[in-house]
Formats: sequence, C-alpha cells, structure tokens
Amino acid sequence: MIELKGKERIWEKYQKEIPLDRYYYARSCIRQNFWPGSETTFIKILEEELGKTILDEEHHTTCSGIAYHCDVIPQETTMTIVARQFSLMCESGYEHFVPSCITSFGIYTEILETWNEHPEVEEKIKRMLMEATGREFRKPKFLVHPSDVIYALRFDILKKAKYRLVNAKTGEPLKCVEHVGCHYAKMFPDKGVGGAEFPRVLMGMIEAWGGEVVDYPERRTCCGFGFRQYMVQANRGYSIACTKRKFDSMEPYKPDLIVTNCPGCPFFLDRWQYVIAEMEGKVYTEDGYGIPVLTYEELAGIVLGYNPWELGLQMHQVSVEPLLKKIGFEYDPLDKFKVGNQTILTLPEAPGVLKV
Amino acid sequence: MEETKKHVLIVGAGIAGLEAATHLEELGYKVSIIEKQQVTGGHVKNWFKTFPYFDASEAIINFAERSLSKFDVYNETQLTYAERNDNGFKVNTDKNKQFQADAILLTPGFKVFDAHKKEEYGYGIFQHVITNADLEKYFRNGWPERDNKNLRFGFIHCVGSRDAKSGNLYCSKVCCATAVKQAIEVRQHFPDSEVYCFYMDLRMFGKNYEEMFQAAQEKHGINFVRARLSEVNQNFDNTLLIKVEDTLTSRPMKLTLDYIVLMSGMEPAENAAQLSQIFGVPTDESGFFAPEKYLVSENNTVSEGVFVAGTATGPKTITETINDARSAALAIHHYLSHSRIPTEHGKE
Amino acid sequence: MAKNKFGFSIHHDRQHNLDTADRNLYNRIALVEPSIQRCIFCGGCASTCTASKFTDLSFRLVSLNLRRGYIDEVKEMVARCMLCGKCTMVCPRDVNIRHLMVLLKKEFSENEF
Amino acid sequence: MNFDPFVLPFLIGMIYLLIILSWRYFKWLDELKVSDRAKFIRGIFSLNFFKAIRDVFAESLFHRKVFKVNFFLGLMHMSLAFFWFLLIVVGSFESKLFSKYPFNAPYDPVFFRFFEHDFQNFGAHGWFTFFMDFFLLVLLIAVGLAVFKKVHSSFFGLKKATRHRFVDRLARIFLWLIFPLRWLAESATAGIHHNGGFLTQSTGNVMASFMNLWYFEYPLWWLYSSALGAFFVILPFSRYMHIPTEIILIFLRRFGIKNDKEIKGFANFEIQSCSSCGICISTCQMADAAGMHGQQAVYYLQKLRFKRNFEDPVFNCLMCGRCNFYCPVGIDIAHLRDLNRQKMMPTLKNDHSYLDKEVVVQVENPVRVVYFAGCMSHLRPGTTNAIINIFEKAGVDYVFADKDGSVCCGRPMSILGATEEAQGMIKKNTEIITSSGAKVLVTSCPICLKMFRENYDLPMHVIHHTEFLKMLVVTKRLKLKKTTESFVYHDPCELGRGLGEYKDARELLQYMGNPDRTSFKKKRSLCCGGSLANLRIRADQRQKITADAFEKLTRRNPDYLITACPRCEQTFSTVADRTVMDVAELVEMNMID
Repeated sequence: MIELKGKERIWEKYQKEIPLDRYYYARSCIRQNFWPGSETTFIKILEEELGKTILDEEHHTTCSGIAYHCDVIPQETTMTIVARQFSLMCESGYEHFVPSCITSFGIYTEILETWNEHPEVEEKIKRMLMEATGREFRKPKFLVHPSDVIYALRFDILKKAKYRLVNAKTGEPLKCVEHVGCHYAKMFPDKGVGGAEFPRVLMGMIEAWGGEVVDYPERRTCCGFGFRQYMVQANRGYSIACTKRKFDSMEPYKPDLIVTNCPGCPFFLDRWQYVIAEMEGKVYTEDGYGIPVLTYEELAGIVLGYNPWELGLQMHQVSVEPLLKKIGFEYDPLDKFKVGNQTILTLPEAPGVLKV
Repeated sequence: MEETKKHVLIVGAGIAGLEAATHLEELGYKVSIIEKQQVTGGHVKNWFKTFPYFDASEAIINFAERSLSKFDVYNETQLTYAERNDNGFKVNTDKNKQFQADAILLTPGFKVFDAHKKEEYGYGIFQHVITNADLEKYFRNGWPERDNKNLRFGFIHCVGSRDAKSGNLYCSKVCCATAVKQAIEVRQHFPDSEVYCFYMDLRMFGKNYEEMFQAAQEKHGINFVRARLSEVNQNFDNTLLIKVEDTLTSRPMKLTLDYIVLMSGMEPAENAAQLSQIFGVPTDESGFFAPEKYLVSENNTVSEGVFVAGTATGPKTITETINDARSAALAIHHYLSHSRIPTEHGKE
Repeated sequence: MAKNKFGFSIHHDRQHNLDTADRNLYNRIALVEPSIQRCIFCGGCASTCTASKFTDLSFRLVSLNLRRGYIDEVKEMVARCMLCGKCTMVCPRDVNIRHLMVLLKKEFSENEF
Repeated sequence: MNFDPFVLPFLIGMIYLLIILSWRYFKWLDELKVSDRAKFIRGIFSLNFFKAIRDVFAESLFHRKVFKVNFFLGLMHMSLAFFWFLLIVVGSFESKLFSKYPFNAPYDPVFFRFFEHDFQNFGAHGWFTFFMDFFLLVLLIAVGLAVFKKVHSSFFGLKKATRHRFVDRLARIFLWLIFPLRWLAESATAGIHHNGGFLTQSTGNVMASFMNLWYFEYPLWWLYSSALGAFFVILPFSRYMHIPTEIILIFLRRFGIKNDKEIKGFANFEIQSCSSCGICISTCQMADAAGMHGQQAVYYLQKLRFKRNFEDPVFNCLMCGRCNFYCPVGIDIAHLRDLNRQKMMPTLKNDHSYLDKEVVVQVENPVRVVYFAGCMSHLRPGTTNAIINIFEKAGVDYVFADKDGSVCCGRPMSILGATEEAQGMIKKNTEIITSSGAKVLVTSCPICLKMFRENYDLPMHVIHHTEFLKMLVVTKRLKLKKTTESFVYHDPCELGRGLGEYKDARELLQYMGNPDRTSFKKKRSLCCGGSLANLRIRADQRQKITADAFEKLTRRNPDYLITACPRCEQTFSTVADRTVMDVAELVEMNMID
C-alpha cells in the first residue's frame, strides 16, 4: 500500500517557485529532430492558449551537454557556452531561463550551483566570456524547465481541455507511466518539483488531466540512453538492456501510455520497443501495438484537442492511434502522412513485429 | 537536616538520569529530575527485549527505577532558563517551577534518526517499511493483522548512521546488535519467515555479540548480505522490491520482501542544542555534548558544575549508559564534596 | 535468445534476482553440514588454498554462489579442489570446508545440474 | 545306544549349525581369489597348519591379546572359551572311554551324566568327575564375571560396553543359561543317582534335602538341551558366529591369505570373527574423548553383518588405526573401512587440468636431494625454515620442490575413497620431483610420505625428514648438543601406525635428550584429532580429541611437545599450553658447529 500522505510530506519539502510569465526559451539540440511538434506546441500553448510572453531565441547554441556527458570537452568550455546563453537572455531583457532539454536544465543547474559554491569559478567564467566574446551576463532569476511551467499551468490547461486522460468507453482513468529525465532532479533534488525520489512534475499533469499514475519498481531507472552507452555501438546492448528492464517491470501494470520530459527518454522508450520486438518478438501490450510514448507537450496538445498530426505524432514508432481511440479523440487517420493539405509522404515500411 | 543537603538537578529521566539519581541520592544529595515526557524510563521503555541476552526491557526499567520514590521527578516539564549564581544554578521551567541547584547533570539521551529523511527507502510511503523502533513496538503491543505465513523480512543496517547523505558520519554502535537481535526475534515470532540482513559492516563489538551473530546464522538461519540498499520500490502485488549490490560477489541484486526494517541510528536529542546553549556546554560536529576531555573525563564539561552522561555524549549501549551514569554521579560527588578529581580544568 | 539484428544484441541483465535463485542445493548441503551457515566470507580459505595458487578457486565464493544459486560457478570451482584441507585448518569459524567440498563434488558427480 | 527325546533340541540345533556353517564357509572360501585358494590348499599341508593350531590355542582359547588389555577381561574370555573347550574335549574322552567305543552319539558326552549312573567298571570315574566339575565351576564363575561386566564394564578396562543388537542379546541369554542349567541338571541327577563330583554331588544333596528331585531332574535336562539347541540355532545370526569363524580366520592368515579389494571371501571371515568385545570402543578417541558413539569398529562390523546402513561408520572415522592395533582378533578394520570408502565414493568429476597448464616444471641442475614440504607444512613455516637451515648448514645438495606452493600429493583425496581421482596430482608431482634428478626425496609431511611410498612410482628413496636428519647426524655432517629442556615425542598416525616409522625420530631425539616416558607411544600413540580422513566430525568434537590427547601426552609436564607431522603440530598448537614443534625445529635449536 502506498501512503499518499508520505509522498505529500516529501513534496512539501520540494516546492519550487515557478514564474508564470516572460520566459526565455532555449530550444533543445535533438528534440527538434526527434519530436519537432513538441517545442512548437509548447510555444503555441503558452502564447495562444494562455497568453504568456515567451521568447523563442534563435541565437543560442547548444549547451554542449552531450559532449560534456560524453567526457569530450572540459567543464570550463561548457560553462562559458552557458554564460553566453545567459548573456543573450540578459540582452533580450528576460530573467526566466527555460531550456527545453532536460540535460541542458541539468547542466545549467549544475553550473549555477557550482558558481554559488565557488564564486571564483563564476568570476573566471565571466573573464573567459569577456575575452572570447566581449559579452557580460547576469545569472537568471529563475531557471525552470518547460515541464515545470506546464506543471504550474496544468489547471489553466485543464480549463481549456477538450479531452481527459480517461477511457471514453469505461470512464476509467488511463494508467500512465511518468518517466522523468535523470538530469531533471537526480543531481539536485531540490531543483525539481517533488524532488528526485518521488518527482511530482509529470505526476501533477497526469492527475490534473484525469489519468492515474503507475508506480512500478523500476520507475527510477534510466531510459537506457546513458550517453556513452548508446553513443558507442559496442555498448548499445547495455543501453537496450536497461530499457528492457523498465518495460519488464511496468508490464504487469498494463500502462496505457508513457509521458516523459526529456529529449532522449521518449526516443529510447519508443524506438527500443521496436528493437526489442524485432530482436525478441516481445511486445509490451496485449493488442500488439506497444505502449505509446509522449512528450508532456504532446500530451498537453492532445488534451487540448490539437490535430495529432500537427503535433508530430506520426514521428512516433509506437502508434498513438490506440491511445487516441481510447480517449475518444476525433481525428482523420488519412492525414497522418500528409504535410499541410497536399503532399502525401512516402508510407514508411511496416515493422516486422509491432502492429501499426 | 533536609535544608543542608546539596541539590542536584538532572535533566532527562531515561536510564542514565535515573541511575545517576539513584547513586546521588545514596550519596546523600537531594535529587530532582525534570523529564519532558509523561513517564520516566526514556527510550528503553519502548523496547521489548535487550541484546545480547534477550532480557526483557522491563527488567532494565525496574532496575533503573528501583529508587524512584526517593527523589522528585517532574514529568512533562522542560527546562527553559538557567543562570549561574553564588549558590550554583537558578533554573526555570516551562511550568514555572524553579530550582536552585548546586550541580546540573544533563542526560537528555538521544533521538531515533528520522527514517523519512532517507526518501529512497520509502518510510512513510510504503506501508511495510518500518523502523527498528516500530518493530520493538510491534513486539510489545502485538503485530498489526498480517498473514503470518512465509513472510520475508529485510533488515537494513546503518540507516542514518555512517552516511554523509544523512549528515551523520558516526556509527550508532547499537544498531548492528539490535538488528541481529530483532532478526532472531522475527524468526522466533514467524517460524516460517525468511530473514535477510543487509549490512555495511557487522560491528559485533561487545561480549557475546559475536556469539549471538553466530547463533543467528547457524541456529536461526538468518541470511547476512554485505550490501547497502539503494532504493525500495513496490511490486505489482504490493510486496517490496529492493535493489542492492551483493558486494561480495560484485553483482547487482534484487529481492522481494514483505517487510523492510530500517535500523535507524541515534542522533542527539531534540533539546540537546538548547541545553548546550543554556549551560554553555559545547557540542561536537555531530551535535553530541563535548566533554571536558575525551577518553579520560567524559562526564565533566568545560562549564563548571554541569555534567553530562548517557547517549547525550554519543551512542551507547544500555550497559555503557548505566556505567556512564554511575561515573557521572561520582564526578558530581567529587565536585560537591570539594574533592574534585584533579583535571586540567580543575586545577586551581 | 535475442537476435543480433542491428549490430548488437540485448545485453544479459547482470542483476541477480534472489527471488528466483535456486537455493535447493545450498539447503540440502546445509542440512548435512550446518557449519556452512557460519561462514562470514572472510576469504581465509581462499588465501591459503593450495589450488588457488594456480587457478581460480575460492571457497568464499563457493559459499556465496551456493547461497545465490549460481550453481555453474560453484560446479566449476569445486571441480578444481584437491581436497588437501588447508582451508579447514585456517577457517576462523570452524566451517568444515573440506567436507563441504566433498559433498559438493559428490552432488555434481551423482546428479545432473 | 542311549537315547531320550530331550536330546533332540540339542541334536537338531547342532546338525542345523553344522549345515549352515559348512554352507557359509564353503561359499566364502569359494569367493577367494584363485591364488588365495591355492595358498589355502598348500597351507593345509605345510608347517603353517600347526602354527595355526598354536595360534588358535593362544588367541581363540587363551585370548592372549585380551589379557594384554585387561587381566580380568582376559580371564573372563579365557575361562569361557578354554574351559568350555576342555569341558567338551574331556567330556568326549570320558564318554568314549566309558563306552569303549570311539564313535558314540554326539550327544553322549553332553548328557553323559543323565544316561550313565553306574561307574563300577570305570576306574577313571573319580578323576573325570572331579575335572568335569572343576571345569563347570570355572565356567560358572566366568558367566558370573560376564554378568558382572555387564554392570561394571570399567572394572574390565572397558569404558563403555558395546550396545548389542536384539539377536545378540537373545543369544547371550541362551549362552548364559547353558552352564547353570547343566549344573542344575547334573546336580539333580547326582542327587538321585549319586554320580556327581564335588560340585554337582554336593549341590544335588542340598537340592535333594528339600525337594523331590524325581520331578525336577527330567525337565532340567530338557531345559539344558533346549538352551544348547537354541544357542546353536541362533549362533549363525549372532555375534557368537565369531567362535567358529575366528578359528578359520587364523588358519587363513597363517596360510598367507590377505584382504582383497572387495568385501567378500576373506573379508567375510574377518567380519564374522568380531566377537563385539568392545575393546575398540574404549580405544577409539572419538568415543573416549569426544563422546561419539556408533562409529566404532564393533558397530561398523555389526552393521556390515546385519546389512544395515554403514555409511556413517565408514566415513565418520579418523582412520588413525588404533582399533586395528588393539583388536584382539587382529581384524584389519581400517582396510575394511577403506574398501567401502572406495566403493561408496562416487567417481568425482574433478577438473585438475590447470595443473598441466599452470604449473611449470623447471628442470634445474640435477641435485642429490629433493625436498617436498607438502601443503600442510606451508602452514608451519618454522618447520620448513628449520629444515632449510639445517640443509644449508650441513651442505646438502638439495632443491626445494614446492617452495612456491605445493601440488597436493593426492592422499587427502585417496583417503576418502577417491584414489583414482588423484591421478592428475600424482602425475604432476612425479613430473616435478623426478625433474630434479635427485636420488632421495625428503618430505616433512607423513601424509605425503605414505602417498609417495604407496601410490607413486618414484625412482628414488622416499624418506621423512626425521630419517634424513638422523642420517646427517650419523654421518657427522650435523652435530647436535644435549638440550636442557624436557620434551615428549608424539608419533604421528601416518608415520607410525601408517608406515611403521618409529625408530628414526627417536634415534635423532636421543642426540638431544631423552623424551619423557608416555604410555601413548608407537603403536599406542594417539591421534592428534586433525586427521584428514574424517569429514563428518564436528570442529568441537575434534577439539575435544585434541585437548584430550594433548593432556595425556603432557602428563609429565615436558617443556615441549615434539612431533614429526605438520598437521599434528598445527592441530596441537590450537590447544597447547606449551610449545609444540617439529623434530626439525628442535634439531635446528641444538645444532653446533
């Protein structure tokens, strides 16, 4: 039996102040390729649905997090790059830094904490940024992740929601697996909503929008990306083994969907389902389609009734149609492979095991 | 004659305070104890049996309270203020009871580490994650209804001890022996159960502790795994799943358990910091009272006339606490009869 | 068996599941020679072992792996033992190691594992 | 021809016994190897036949070896056996002389007094009745002693009496009844017919004084005959089978027949020759010091006879050989245990292939002496260092074969019944040892020594370091001084009873002083408790044996306990209150230039 009171006691400890307007948005390197609809949807929801101000900055670069976590560049370099992003933010007149990527969020958090503990490092980086670019910077007043923002605005979204995370036929809440990216709060538990052990950020959205969270044993386990584990082909067996452990653990709960807040996690949780199916013939749902994996922006978009194909859901390996059907979402299946109204994309090759 | 008796005020009526009071009273002093709880006896009153001989805690309490009627005990009273005057100390409490004391003995004891702090262990979240203190209550008051068959217990050593993440670098000393004792008791209470102890080191330092450990292995079939728990999760069937590294085979390992018992360590008492401030007794980095001189003069403090004893100066077993209390009584006696043991501080 | 379809295969999960571990052999052996239960895995046996000079043989690991149900590992090591008995002479817990080795050798000779 | 129906129980029993014995003995003799059968035939027509007869008198009748253990125990056994024998022989003479016919009925001598009352024409009557009564009196006393022994076994030097099986106890009751019944029956007849001697006649007169013997005489003879018959019927299934079997065994031994590799033939004679006297219980240290019962030779043989599960006595044994030495029948129990160990131990799936891969044999310049310390010696560096120092001092041209670790000699495996599985080790050690080109192999470990001598084929002298050191002293390459300390010497089982090496260590010690006297020496020496042969014994039981042996050996309070086996040394050290050391260490201490 899980005592909710116990979790609430922990959550009280990890309350995070989240600004409700004027966001400086730094896009992710890889999300734009993996899930091109997600970041757009985030901006769309904030600007169009909720009337917030958000700057979609185009001059920022990578935070170099992937290189940092693959041990190929020194920390000072990463810090200087991050300092430049802050300087861009200051120049635009913003104070609330919102990086789309979880790893970036982790990097920024880590660097800000380092500077807090070691002001001499911050001074050094200021010098280096000045020498390299002639720029100056101030630290952001708030550093929040877009999932924090959506979490904070979840009830505002609910007010405009067209669909709930509820099985339209039975009226039962959907069983949702929340997977929070490792770099969100595992390094600095007090920087995440709800801490590291029982994070609240995605759970809050799911519960607000009608779903039920599944607490399965390997909830804390990494999606399997692990940077070096995937980047080096010889190590990919470890990467997928980790993912498989997660799926084996969540399978008995029969989840309807997985929600994530990290660029890599939805990718690996989605694509590895295909690879596991191809290698072992194993599919984790009874219907043979696999468990749909969504970003929180996509989930918000669905709740708000956005066109799934404009959300980019056709980019998912595991079909989302069963999920859409479950919540009674009205959509045109023929639109799936259309761009705009005209061109029909080449139909992708069907996988060997997974149903589509 | 009564008025001429010198007065010793003891703060805390656990076994240390009671034992010191007994001896001070016999030495001819007037003794008063203030205790913040409703009853005397401290933590030991909540325990069931003691290690390594499995004597009932009642026996310890009965012993410690053998002279209870001979001195004044003020329950549910907390010390709020004290000042030094020509006759010793003037002390006030939250109930406005005032004392004039010639010497003060601080025996506030310890606080059981709050296992909630180890979030990943799920105390307060998973129903069957309990602490050693809870387990003692179960033994005393009976188990909550439970299917008694084939239960699997896991004892997690060093919860809140030897753990930088909990802020406590010290060893709480008694938990290893307590875990072995409780594991044996569990096996006796649930003969079909399976019991695992997950330890960092097994510190069986006292007489007959190692023998108790060996009996736990051989007679009671308790499994000892050298491992430190990383996290607790719940399975689909509501059983608990733990993940550890089996350090001796160098493999990650998982195991399903029905009960997890966290061996919460000792921390300084809640009012230790306040007492430290009131009486000018410094504490060490862990928050325990610092004696005047380590190793050789652990009952005296740098604050003249203020003495310390029991677990307030660091984790101790029952035996050590009782001996420490007697030692403190003697130190106070020397002080009050002006034949203080010459110490560096005391040379006048 | 996972197919190596993409240039790699799913790595075997190293995590040991104690729930499914086969403890039958351990239980059987402990019934005949209960002193194995006293083992504290100090490794004194392995450090004095005549055979460990030349090959991987550690009774400490035999004792552990037996409890964890890694029968293959146990089997491999037990076969290497020469039964000289030095281990038993140094064991601080008086575990009758040589007897355990003989019992295990007999098990592996008489039964299929 | 005398006849009465009451003789039938005796007669039937005797015929039945003869048939069973003939059948069994024929079968067992038939199981002998062809060569042994030839020895048997040859033996019958040789001097050994007579020597065997002498042995039968000495052992089966006089129980010479039992006397060695305890006078009263010997007396009891001798009285029962020898005087029963006399009773039978003299009785036969009496009846045959009386009837003047050598082929009278077999029951005639037994029931002579019932049938014959008139001795007018039998001049020797007085002598015969006197002696027959005397024999009977001795037998009655012997039975009395036996009953007394059952209650106070310690009086007979036995710390614990044998636990007998039901059939053995039943047979004993019949046996104990025979002589009192004969006494009563003969007395009753004497009371009526006045044909008794000093014992029976006087008893008969007393009986006649208060009872009408006409009523009692006949039933008493019936009872006597029935007791005899019952005893004969039960004998082949009881321990009393030893009475006839030991006689055959003595002949077989004299004919040079020995135990084979299987439990049949000769082994059957040995197994059935055990009288369950229980001497082996008292001499077994497991029983004496550790309070363990049921594993001793007598129980092992009992279980073999009754075909019960004998796994425990086979394996739960130190194989020290003490029971072999003390057994009055001379049964080679250690061998009988070893046979079953070999048989019962499954073929162990060993993997010693690493020996060939990992152990590199370096062929150095040939030396005269190769020293092999052995695994156990590595736990006693004091001993190995002493030997090396002595070698250096005496200028011995040697190589230390297992300086960097031994390959086990294989005896620890062999002694458990897995001799075949030790081949890999034997091969490797042979390779290592022979590569030295040495003429002499010196080892510190008696366990290795026994293995090297009995299971290796080494082209060199194989000796223990005590022998080698003695040679160094004798050839004056090493000089020793007298020590001021006192010491006692402990004979290791494998070196002493195992290999018969008692001399060299003692001679070597003589150069340094006289060892304290102890009754636990040579073949009577004790096991230190560390034996490799027993796996089942618990550590605490072992320790009791060690402590007991140590206490017995150090009763004269010597400064040192000296031994010649690293295993004994290590084992004794765990309980020792004084220094335990190897002979070599004492030699090292007392070397002079």
